Amino acid sequence: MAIAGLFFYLFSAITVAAAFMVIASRNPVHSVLFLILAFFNSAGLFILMGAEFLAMILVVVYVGAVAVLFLFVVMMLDIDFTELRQGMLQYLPVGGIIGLILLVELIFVLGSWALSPEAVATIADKAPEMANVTNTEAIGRILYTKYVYLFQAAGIVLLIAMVGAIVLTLRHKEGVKRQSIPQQVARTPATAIEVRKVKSGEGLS
Amino acid sequence: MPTNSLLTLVTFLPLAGAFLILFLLRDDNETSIRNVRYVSLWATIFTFLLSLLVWSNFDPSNPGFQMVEKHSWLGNSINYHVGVDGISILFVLLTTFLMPGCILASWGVKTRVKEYMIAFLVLETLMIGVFVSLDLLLFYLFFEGGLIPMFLIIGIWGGARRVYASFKFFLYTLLGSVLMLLAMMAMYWNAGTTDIPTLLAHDFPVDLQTWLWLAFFASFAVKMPMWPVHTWLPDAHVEAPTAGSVVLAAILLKMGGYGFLRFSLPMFPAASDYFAPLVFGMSVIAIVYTSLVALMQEDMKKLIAYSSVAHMGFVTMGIFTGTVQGIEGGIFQMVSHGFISGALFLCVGVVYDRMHTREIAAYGGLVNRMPIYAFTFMVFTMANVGLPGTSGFVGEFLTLAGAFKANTWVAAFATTGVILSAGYALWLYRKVVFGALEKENLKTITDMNKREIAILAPLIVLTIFFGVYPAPIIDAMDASVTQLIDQYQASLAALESAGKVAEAQ
Amino acid sequence: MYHAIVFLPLLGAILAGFGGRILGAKASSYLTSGFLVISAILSWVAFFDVAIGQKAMFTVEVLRWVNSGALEANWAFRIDTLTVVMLVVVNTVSALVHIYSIGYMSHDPHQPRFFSYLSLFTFAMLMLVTSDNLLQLFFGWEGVGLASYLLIGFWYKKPTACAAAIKAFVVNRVGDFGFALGIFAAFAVFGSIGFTEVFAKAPEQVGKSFEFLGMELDILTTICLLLFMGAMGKSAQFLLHTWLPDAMEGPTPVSALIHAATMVTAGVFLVARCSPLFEHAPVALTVVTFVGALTAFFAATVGLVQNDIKRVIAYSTCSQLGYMFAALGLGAYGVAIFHLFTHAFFKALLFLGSGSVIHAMSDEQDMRNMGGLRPHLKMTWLMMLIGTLALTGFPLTAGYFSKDAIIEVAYAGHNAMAPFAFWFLLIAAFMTSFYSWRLMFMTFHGRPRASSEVMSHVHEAPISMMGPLLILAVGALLAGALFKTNFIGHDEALFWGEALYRLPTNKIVEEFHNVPGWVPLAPAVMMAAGFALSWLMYIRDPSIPGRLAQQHQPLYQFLLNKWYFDEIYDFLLVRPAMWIGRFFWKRGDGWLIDGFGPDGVSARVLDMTNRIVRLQTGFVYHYAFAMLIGVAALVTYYMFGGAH
Amino acid sequence: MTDLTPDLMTILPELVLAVGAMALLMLGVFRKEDSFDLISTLSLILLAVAGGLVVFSTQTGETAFNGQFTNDTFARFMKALTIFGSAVTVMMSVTFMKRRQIQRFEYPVLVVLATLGMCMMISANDLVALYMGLELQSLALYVVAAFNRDSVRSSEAGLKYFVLGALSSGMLLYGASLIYGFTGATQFDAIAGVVANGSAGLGLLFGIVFVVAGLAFKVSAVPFHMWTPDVYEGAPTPVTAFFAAAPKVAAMAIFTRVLVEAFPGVTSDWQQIVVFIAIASMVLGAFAAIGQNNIKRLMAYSSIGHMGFALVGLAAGTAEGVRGVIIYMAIYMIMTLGTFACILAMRSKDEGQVEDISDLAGLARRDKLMALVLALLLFSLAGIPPLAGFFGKFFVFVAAIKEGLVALAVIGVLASVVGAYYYLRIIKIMYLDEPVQEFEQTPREIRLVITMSGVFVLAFVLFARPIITAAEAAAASLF
Amino acid sequence: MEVGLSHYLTVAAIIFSIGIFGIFLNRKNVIIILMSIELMLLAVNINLVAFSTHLGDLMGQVFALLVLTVAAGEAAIGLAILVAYHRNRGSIAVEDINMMKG
Repeated sequence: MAIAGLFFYLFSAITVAAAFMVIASRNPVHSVLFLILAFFNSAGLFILMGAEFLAMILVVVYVGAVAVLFLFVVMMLDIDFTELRQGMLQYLPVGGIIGLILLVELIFVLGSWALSPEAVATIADKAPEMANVTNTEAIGRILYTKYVYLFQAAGIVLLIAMVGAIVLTLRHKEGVKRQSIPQQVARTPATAIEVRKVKSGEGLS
Repeated sequence: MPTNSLLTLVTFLPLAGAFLILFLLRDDNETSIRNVRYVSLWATIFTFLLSLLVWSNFDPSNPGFQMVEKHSWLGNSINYHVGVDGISILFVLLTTFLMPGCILASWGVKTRVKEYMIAFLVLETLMIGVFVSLDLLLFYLFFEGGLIPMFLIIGIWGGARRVYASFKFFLYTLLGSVLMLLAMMAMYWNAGTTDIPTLLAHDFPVDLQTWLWLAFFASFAVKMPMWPVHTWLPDAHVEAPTAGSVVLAAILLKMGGYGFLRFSLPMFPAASDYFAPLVFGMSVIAIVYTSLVALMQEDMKKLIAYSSVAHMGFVTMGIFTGTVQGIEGGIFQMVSHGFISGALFLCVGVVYDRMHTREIAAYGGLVNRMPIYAFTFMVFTMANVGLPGTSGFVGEFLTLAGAFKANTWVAAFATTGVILSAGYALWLYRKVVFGALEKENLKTITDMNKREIAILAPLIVLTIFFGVYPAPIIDAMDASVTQLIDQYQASLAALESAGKVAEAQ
Repeated sequence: MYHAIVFLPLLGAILAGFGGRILGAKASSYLTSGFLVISAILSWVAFFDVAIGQKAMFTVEVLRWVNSGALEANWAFRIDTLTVVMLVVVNTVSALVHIYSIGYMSHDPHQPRFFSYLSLFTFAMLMLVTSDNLLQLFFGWEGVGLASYLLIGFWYKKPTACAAAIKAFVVNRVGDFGFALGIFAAFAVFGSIGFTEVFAKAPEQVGKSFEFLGMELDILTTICLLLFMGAMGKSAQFLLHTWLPDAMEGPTPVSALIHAATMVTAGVFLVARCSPLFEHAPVALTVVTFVGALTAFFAATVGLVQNDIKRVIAYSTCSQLGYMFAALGLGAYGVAIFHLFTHAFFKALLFLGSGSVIHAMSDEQDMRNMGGLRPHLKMTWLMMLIGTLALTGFPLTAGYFSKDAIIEVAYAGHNAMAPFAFWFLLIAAFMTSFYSWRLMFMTFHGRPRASSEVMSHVHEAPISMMGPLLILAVGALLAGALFKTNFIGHDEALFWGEALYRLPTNKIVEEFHNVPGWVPLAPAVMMAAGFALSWLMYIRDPSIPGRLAQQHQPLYQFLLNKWYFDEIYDFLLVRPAMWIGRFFWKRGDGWLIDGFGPDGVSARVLDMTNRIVRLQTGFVYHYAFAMLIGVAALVTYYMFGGAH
Repeated sequence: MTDLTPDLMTILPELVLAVGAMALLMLGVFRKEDSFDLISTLSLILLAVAGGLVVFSTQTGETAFNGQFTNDTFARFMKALTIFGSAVTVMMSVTFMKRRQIQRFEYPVLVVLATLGMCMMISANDLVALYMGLELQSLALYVVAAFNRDSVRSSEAGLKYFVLGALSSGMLLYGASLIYGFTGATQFDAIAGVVANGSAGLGLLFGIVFVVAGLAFKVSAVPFHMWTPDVYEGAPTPVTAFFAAAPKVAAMAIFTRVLVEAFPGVTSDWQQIVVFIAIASMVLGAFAAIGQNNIKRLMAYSSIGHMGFALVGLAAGTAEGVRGVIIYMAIYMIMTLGTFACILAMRSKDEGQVEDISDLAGLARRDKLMALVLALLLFSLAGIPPLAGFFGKFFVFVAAIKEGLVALAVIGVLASVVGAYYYLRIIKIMYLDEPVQEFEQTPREIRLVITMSGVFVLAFVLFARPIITAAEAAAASLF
Repeated sequence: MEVGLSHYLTVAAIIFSIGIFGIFLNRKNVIIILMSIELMLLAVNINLVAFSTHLGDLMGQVFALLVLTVAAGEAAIGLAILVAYHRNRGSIAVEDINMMKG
């Protein structure tokens, strides 16, 4: 258990530090990289808590997809790093106070967490013993049955994301030649060939 | 019974006229506009004739509500419920009587005639509705709804500062009445109904009464208007077109007084008794203060507007004396003020139509060219002063007689209004009508034409008739007022004995 | 019959007023005059029937009027001796004035209107004197006020006339303020405003007091004083007299009818009518005496120096009204009414006579521009002479009986003010004589001071004007002698019947007949002295008045400016009222109420709007900031105390 | 494997929307050019079908998918309203989008998908289902806000909406996680069971605060309203109309459901939050709107204020209060649609689409019908009887007064007076000022919306009874 | 020293606060704000998983899974809007996103 404790502190310290660097670093590329670091370490925390499946998903989805997307956009937009953070500290005092108040209150309240006796009865999906089924299988068992509604909804969310991204960014630029196989196939001599009489000495115009 | 839906008919007939104009007369040519005028006139005249039918069916010896009509409306015991008693029927008749005159007085309106007439017809429906409704929510609907057409009337067809005046009018009155709306809701929960006859019999807890009374007061005091919430009135009057001023002074102001009689006094007797000194104070200040202010006015309409405030001071004072004379005088004063102030604004309108100014200084010596006008104006000036023999006197006298019983200070200060009103009214008359005709542009002014005479003649007749023989009005309301006072005194007595019992314990 | 007496003038007024343009000037003037003559004749019939015939009081119901709860006031005529005496006075003088006006107003383009007003006035006055209750009396009271207003302002082109008309109405309203309060008080105390009920209940209230304006006051004294305040206004008594001289702006027949014979005596009538109340309120009576005597004296002093012929007579009227009130205050109601009766004749005569003079002088009213008219206006001179004799109390003329009786009453009176009243009235009698003769001398005697052009036009009045003068002159000479016995003499009690009420202890009528011998002589001496002094100053040595005025400049100015009442009122009341009005308007309504009310609120709303709109900076982090502050605030709120 | 058919029958309208949307999407993709009209029409039909299924469905009070989805009367009423609102906005969009050259077929599909999200949200009976529905809706809305992607304003609107929306859903989620942690449940009735005895711990309260913050963002209640004016102004006008109508109804519905269904035991606790944001919204909405010149921005503040009024009913926390909220939202939605139809009709002959209030000057001379209806709508929005808007206010304040929330009610009505000022100002400009612009002929469908909304606000007084009864039944189903 | 639920919750709270901090301290560009939001979602996920393990309830993990999914979609849309904005404006500096205000 001591090792688990040690790892907890290691992971959480790195996560917090990385999270801080995300917002504090000058270069957005660095921010993204710190974000990835934070995700990796949280995945470690997940494993410590026994949620291996989520830990894997976190790495795959976040690091593999989201963070890369961020990195891609940051580089694509080619942001000028020199015009940075004038007056960033202008709101530091008041923002800091508010953030701190919120933090202290949250920690205070969360530290005193206690589940009321009634709540125990409400547990919807008792987690099966780890020995019998893996975490992944347990989730799989309920995700496609009991929570199929939510699962499908998640699908539609992704559909919207896709449609939205296309609507907002896809452009058919004029003057750019594209290959159109149906068009190519559908070509007939009538459309492809034009026969002209050329008067001598004048050439084609 | 044929009278069953008579009141509904009277109430909504003008609205039907408005729809007729809206949908059938769509052209903008000269003929169409003339038709619009005639349709409006006939609509109001028919309404008046129908209301005479109401009058003939009315039984003055019955103090309760008559010609009652009740339909389910919103559920939750909120119903469409209308009826008249001795108090409200007078205001219904006042409204229907004055409206044809208003339409006639607007014959000269040239711009947007269609909208103008629609606004007036809608306004008439809403005004009659206020007086016949026997359901709180229905009452409020009509009460507040009147703001819309009046806002447009002042705003579109008004004078130079019409925007300021219309906004002030609208927001001021709205502010007062939203508080009343909250009070109505509280009454709804306390009594479980919005039915006025039921509420009249309901005993509200004394501490709740205080708040309800204040909320209602906020609305009615503004509408009345009482000092110090009167300042919207001079502006509104000055800027409104003639017929607008007439409606405003003659009918809309009466809603405040009617509200006091229908709600404050019978429903919150303890609070009315408790706050009576406050009302007296405000009334007396209104009478003296606004009379003095009226002395200094340079604008004819403004002067009459301030005098209206003073006259309404008599009404509130009379109502809250809780005496027969005070209340009957208050009602009578309202009715007669309806004729008189309406007529005075019409008189101003007559010269305004000719000279396009309301500056007192711009006139003088009109009697030389306009003897009929001078006579008419004289009659109403004297009625405004409260000369015995005109209807203005009866109400003023009765309210003062009632007030004297309640509080001699109040009566004494209020009576000074008699002196001051003579001062400003005669001063106005002298400046406008008397004197030599010296101003060049007045030298060609013409006397009242047939239409103007037709509008004002009935008013003259009624002003003098009710001054000499006020019995029709007083008899009509007597039973209802007596019942109102009996109940008021009874609940006060009950409260007092309850208080004594509590003290003994 | 009584309907006819009262309503014929109204009918005339309506016909002349509305139909004047159709009827024409002549027809309407004849019509109204005709109605009035009928009315007058009927009045005399009634007089003989009721007063001389000693009929008991009865009422004639006409129409319901104001009936509200306990308050019942109907249109009705209360007919008793007092009423018929007043009917006679009013209708007779009115009829004569109507007839006189046919000639006097013949050049005026607005005759129908004039006659309509005159008839209207007569109607209102008749309503007043016949009233059965305080409210109808108030109706008449205000009605005559209206007619007076209209007639004073008849020549509406003259700014002074308009101003005088308004002044008359407003000052009267000041009196009416008290009168109205008196009615309210009577209603509050007696539960009725009908004379019969009120008088019946009056004895019950003796010595009782009630709360009025925070003070505990004796009921009857308060009511009587309030009513008397009305009387002071209408009868131009001291403090409320200022309107009467200015009222001379109206046509002269109007002055004769309204401001000499009838309307101004309404106050006297009121007190006499309410004698059952006043009798129980000795304090009030004392006040009445004092005010009456003071007015008699004060008006006479002012009359000494006035130069406008009509104003002199106006002040004289004022002074004579003071006599009447003094008599009323001493409990001698009959004497007061008698003086009212005789005064109506000779004062109307004087006014109409002066009207003739003015007519003859092409509307000149200043006596300094007259003089030496006697040769041209012999008849008028004679009439005026008779009037003057009657006014000054020349033996056997009407004034001799009535006025001297008042002085005797003052001597015999018992209340605290009686001695004061006696001496003041006596001195006033001297001054009366002086200014009356001064008027005669300045107008008719001496050198003509008018321009020759005016003098060339001087002519005697037509017969329509002279006829009424003659009749009045007869009255002025004989009315006293004829009716003395009935009014104040031997048959007094029978004549008045129930109309006037005196306490059993009030024996003034017997007492004043038994005053020491020098007392009846004193007025005659005063009259003679006044005549002599006047003759000395205006016939013998016309330079004296100028020198006197020079020597006593302050006093002269004081009197000439009528004790500076107009100026004082203007300073104390009119200007402050206007200043306060302007202050309330601009500062109160404009600055305070609107400034802190609607306008102020809307300005604050706009300030607020600007501030809120500035919060919407457009920066997304500010928006997020707002959200987070909101959450943090709510969380903190629950953390500390808000939750439970 | 359990039989899913009953569950699927229960969510039939949603199913129709989802499947239909995908079908339309494919149709659009394959038809390539110029399918905007077709897809719009089909979307309308789709929405009509879904709406019909909601209205005429016979089953009531049923839950599906282990209680994650509920189809009670309340849900059906609000869904019908939402679908109606979406349909009207789709109808109003057609001409505008074409004139703006952004007639892309994805637009109606996205609206349909957003509507689907709203329906799921309204029917959610579980924090997770709520979150999914909310995100479904939000993502679609982010996209349509930025739909005019070549306009700086439109994309700025989208960006702002997105950033703040994401923040708000983050807060909502955090709150949801707290509630889950402190009650061990995500389903509303289970949560209600835990907190039934009124002993909400501080942790749970924090959870409620965060959830309320997230939901308040969606209804744009102060202080979570800041996005509203900018997004309303920047987004294409039909999109703004859409934003102001259907999502508000849906968000208010779920707001109500969460608080009433999940936390009935701690009403007095969350009541304080709602009172606070209601007051703040009413006051800010009234004051800030006065300073606006852009009519869309003005409508944004107006809708902030209106949400404040609706929340007054919620603050009462009773069946009457919820009834008030329902009636208010129904009336509000129709008034808003009508007003936006008028705004869409503001197409100047010289300058194209205009948005300044001053452009309405003298409208009463140019287009009497539109001026009349707009005036009626504005008076109604101001809450002047006998127009429909008054009844909305009446029913929420009645509930508040009954619960003794007098201060709230007084502040509310005073704010409504201040608010009346800026509505009056528009009326003044239309009726009192001299005309400056000549507007183009209004498209038929917009004219239809204008007319119908005018008739509705006028005639509501006569035919209010069925709506009130239905709202009453809907409210009752939550208790 | 036992590592309990509250430790995880505290870590989550700190990360959440950093996320919040990042939103309004940042004026560089919008991407950082988006990343801050991702951090907040991460905190939520830690919370959910922690509660889930502690309660022995798998619901929390399912919730977290869905949050992850949605967050991915959200990120996609957000970046798409960002790209569209950048095309129009040529900048994504937070200070520049200020066309509409008041």
